[in-house]
Amino acid sequence: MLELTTTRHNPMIDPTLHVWGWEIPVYLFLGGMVAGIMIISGYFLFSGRHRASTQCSCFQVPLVGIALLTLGMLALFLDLEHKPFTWRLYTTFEIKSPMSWGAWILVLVYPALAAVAALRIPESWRIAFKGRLARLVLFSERIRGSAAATKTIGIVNMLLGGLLGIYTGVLLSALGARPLWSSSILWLLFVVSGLSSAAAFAHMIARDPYERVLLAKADNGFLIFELFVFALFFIGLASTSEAHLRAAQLLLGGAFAPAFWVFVIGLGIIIPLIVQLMAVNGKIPHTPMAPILVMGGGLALRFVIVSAGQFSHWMNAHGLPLPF
Amino acid sequence: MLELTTTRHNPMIDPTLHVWGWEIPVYLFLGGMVAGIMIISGYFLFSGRHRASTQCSCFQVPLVGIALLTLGMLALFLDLEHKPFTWRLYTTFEIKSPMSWGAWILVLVYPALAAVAALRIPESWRIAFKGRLARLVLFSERIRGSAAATKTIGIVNMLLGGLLGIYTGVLLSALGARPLWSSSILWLLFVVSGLSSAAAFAHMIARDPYERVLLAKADNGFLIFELFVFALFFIGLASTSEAHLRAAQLLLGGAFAPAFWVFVIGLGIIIPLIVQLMAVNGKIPHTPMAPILVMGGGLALRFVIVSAGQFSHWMNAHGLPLPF
Amino acid sequence: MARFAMVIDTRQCVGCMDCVVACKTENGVPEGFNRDWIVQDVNGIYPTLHMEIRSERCNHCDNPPCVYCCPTGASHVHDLGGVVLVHHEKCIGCKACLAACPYDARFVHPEGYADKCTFCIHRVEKGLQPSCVAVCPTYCMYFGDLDDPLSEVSLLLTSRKYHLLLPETGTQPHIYYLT
Amino acid sequence: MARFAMVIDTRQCVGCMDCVVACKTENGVPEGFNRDWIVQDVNGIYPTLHMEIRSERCNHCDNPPCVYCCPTGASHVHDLGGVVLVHHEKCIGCKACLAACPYDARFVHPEGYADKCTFCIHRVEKGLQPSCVAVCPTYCMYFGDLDDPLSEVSLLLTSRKYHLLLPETGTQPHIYYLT
Repeated sequence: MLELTTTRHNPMIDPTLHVWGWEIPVYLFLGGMVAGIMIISGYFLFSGRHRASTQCSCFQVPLVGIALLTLGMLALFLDLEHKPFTWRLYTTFEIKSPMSWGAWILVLVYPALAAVAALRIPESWRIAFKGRLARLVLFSERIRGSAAATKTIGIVNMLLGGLLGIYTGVLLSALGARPLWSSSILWLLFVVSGLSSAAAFAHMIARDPYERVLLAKADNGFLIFELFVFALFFIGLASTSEAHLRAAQLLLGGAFAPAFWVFVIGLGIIIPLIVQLMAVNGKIPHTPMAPILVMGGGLALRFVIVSAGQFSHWMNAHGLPLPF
Repeated sequence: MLELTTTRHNPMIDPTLHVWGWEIPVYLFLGGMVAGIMIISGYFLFSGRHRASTQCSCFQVPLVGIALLTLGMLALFLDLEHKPFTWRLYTTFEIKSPMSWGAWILVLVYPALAAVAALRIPESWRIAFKGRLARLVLFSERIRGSAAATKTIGIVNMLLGGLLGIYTGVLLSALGARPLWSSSILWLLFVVSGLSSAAAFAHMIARDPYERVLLAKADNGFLIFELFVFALFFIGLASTSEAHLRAAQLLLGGAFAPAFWVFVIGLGIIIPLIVQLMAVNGKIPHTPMAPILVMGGGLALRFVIVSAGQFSHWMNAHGLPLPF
Repeated sequence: MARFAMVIDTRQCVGCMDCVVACKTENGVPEGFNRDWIVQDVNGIYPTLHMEIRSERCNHCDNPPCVYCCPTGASHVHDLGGVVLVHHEKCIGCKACLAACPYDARFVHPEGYADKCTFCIHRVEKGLQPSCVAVCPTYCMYFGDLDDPLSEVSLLLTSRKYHLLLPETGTQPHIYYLT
Repeated sequence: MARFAMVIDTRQCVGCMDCVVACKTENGVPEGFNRDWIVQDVNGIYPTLHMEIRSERCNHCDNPPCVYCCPTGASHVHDLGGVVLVHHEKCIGCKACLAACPYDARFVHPEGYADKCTFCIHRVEKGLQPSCVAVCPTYCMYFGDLDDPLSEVSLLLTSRKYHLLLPETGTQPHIYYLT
């Protein structure tokens, strides 16, 4: 028996840590998805797919990426408790702080996304702004004409997308005080989940039929790989220490198990995987249901990890095991 | 001060664990390299590169893979202390044992590699065996003619190669009693290192000039990614627990630091990366030195991880920190 | 150089909470918040129970995860005695430090910045003791410099058995509990 | 169902090593090998030192990593009392179990198989005590069934303070050290 009596009831700390509500999971999900968008559109530019199809989704998704990232940063901003001092993020670089890395990575991500977006100015903009975009259009066509330039933009987007995705995971996993988060594989889980959400989104809006199938197949690959990474995430936690094992059990059979199994694994991975496998094999038509479920699963993953992580703690391992 | 006096001096256990000598690192290196060979040649088959060049290295490396894997299994066999009972591996499947998974994966790996090798019977064999290989040659040509068959062989090889590579890492990381190993990212380190060794090897023997550059570029990518994974490996250990932090320090600044920094990072990654970056940019000709260093680094990585892992232990965290 | 630490004798502490009240008064800690607190830790199986009463606060660690994760440098190690402090006007309230602390020793001040025990550095700099130590009616709390081998805290740690809180997290805490 | 455990009173043990000798004799443990051993654990700073003498062996864990990692099923949990044993003729000598045990309780027998403490299951099945317990001259070792709330070991654990070895590794060991 272990009984703890404390006179402390600090808000957001007691009875269990709950410093981060909906804002951080939403931010981590959007950041991960934008990372996926950057990697996928960067890869399309790198491999020259944008030449194969004028409707290549690498021209459509970056603008959406900018919008989503801005939404995510808004959520992050809403979470800050001392908002007037937000500018302090940009008067220093703290090498040991993943959040500082993230703040500076975001500064680089915007121009990289904008560079992809600038490769093709939407027809509707040209009409809306009449001749006033002429220079931009000219500039855009010149870059698009240069294989070296598009390839470089592609590589930069893949690298920055990778860094962005990795950082969303390292942000949590560097906080060793919460055993569920201190897995050295969390970043991979978030990168793969971000890739699957991005592929799902691009698949949903893709106009080119070949690319639609390609993205659906890629998404299936990401989802299957995500299941693998989940398995390795849990094997890793289970073989780290008692505190980490108990943290894993929070998801596998504890308080967060229903949310984890139903929303993250079932509705977020298994069901859309089955639907998309049938779609690519031509058994059923492509439906937006699967991509929406995948994105919902990605969001659910961040909610479950952020909440359960705050719930997990080292004290569990301190109560002596009961002899009977 | 912490003083432990024990009357126990069991061989291979005291004063520190040293159950695994050279055999296991060699086996893990060869297994990882074969995994890389399967993924790379599988990808070439999957992407249809074997059609682009009749000298595609996907026809050369699988036979080498079979040879290397057989050498690796020989090393593994040499390590067994109760050899007459080795067949016991194949009378059961123990779902919680990574080694049991590995034993069964190896059974599947051989035919998969053989299938790739069978896609092109070496000219020298045809001459040596005269007409006796006629049926095999006919069969080989028929499979090579079928796009679906080569693609399937490619996918199977990528999947099995991935499993083989992952298992070589999980084998160690499932042993939570040794903090250095209980990182949930060790498998990725081993997979990436295996890929870089395999790419280096294929690059070294490649006959097709385009493919040589392609493989050198891929190898550079793997080496850069490996540095990333190392960073995440150490961040992960440092934020897990005191015992894991001290295990990381064994490599970063402790007894194994010279071997780690000189052979794994310096000679195994940085130097060949510089040489190969210069080679792909046409500054210097391709040299076998870089690939040999990469493979040496891969072997050194397994030696350092296996030795330092056996040296790392939980007791470190038990001595009370000195107040001064 | 000095390295401040606190040594607390759990065999003397009666859990009167004077240290908590003194801290709140001295530092103007807002209502509903605590920079220090009392834990009654009861272990064992009835009828053989063992109780330890502890006055807990920030451990001013040698390896402070709250300082490492801070994106603005607001959380920092003070020049004097390795005390972990927060620059209010640099803190953006991201709460990473709250999540990073295995002792849950930090909270968000109603004004928005992360707040916590300062070892009453404003008193220590004047040669006074931290307020919690100064008021303790059982004299169970000791504050001093571990770099001085003849200080009261150093001598206590060479003559008594003690334990630390969650040493396995690698923080190297600096509150020592005598047992 | 029974769940065997050992309770060892570190306040009675004098480190005479009779348990080690008894085990070697009873089980024919080869020269240079030990299934159990004595640890003298000295902690503290001079002149205030604290010593604990412990008779150590396999902890017959509830979560035995040595059983989980075994590729052939040679390492297994016995039907009676949750005792962890090794089938010699199934063991291939891969040594994964030696690496998996945080207590370093296993070794490779000169004949090639992994060997370790069996809680003298061959004696226990006949109603006898493990040989180490049977010979202890200070009567500091107790063996029994934790599933029986009135067994000697169960009663000791409800009336005395104890600690386990490396509980943080999650193995759920079954050797209890009274302190």
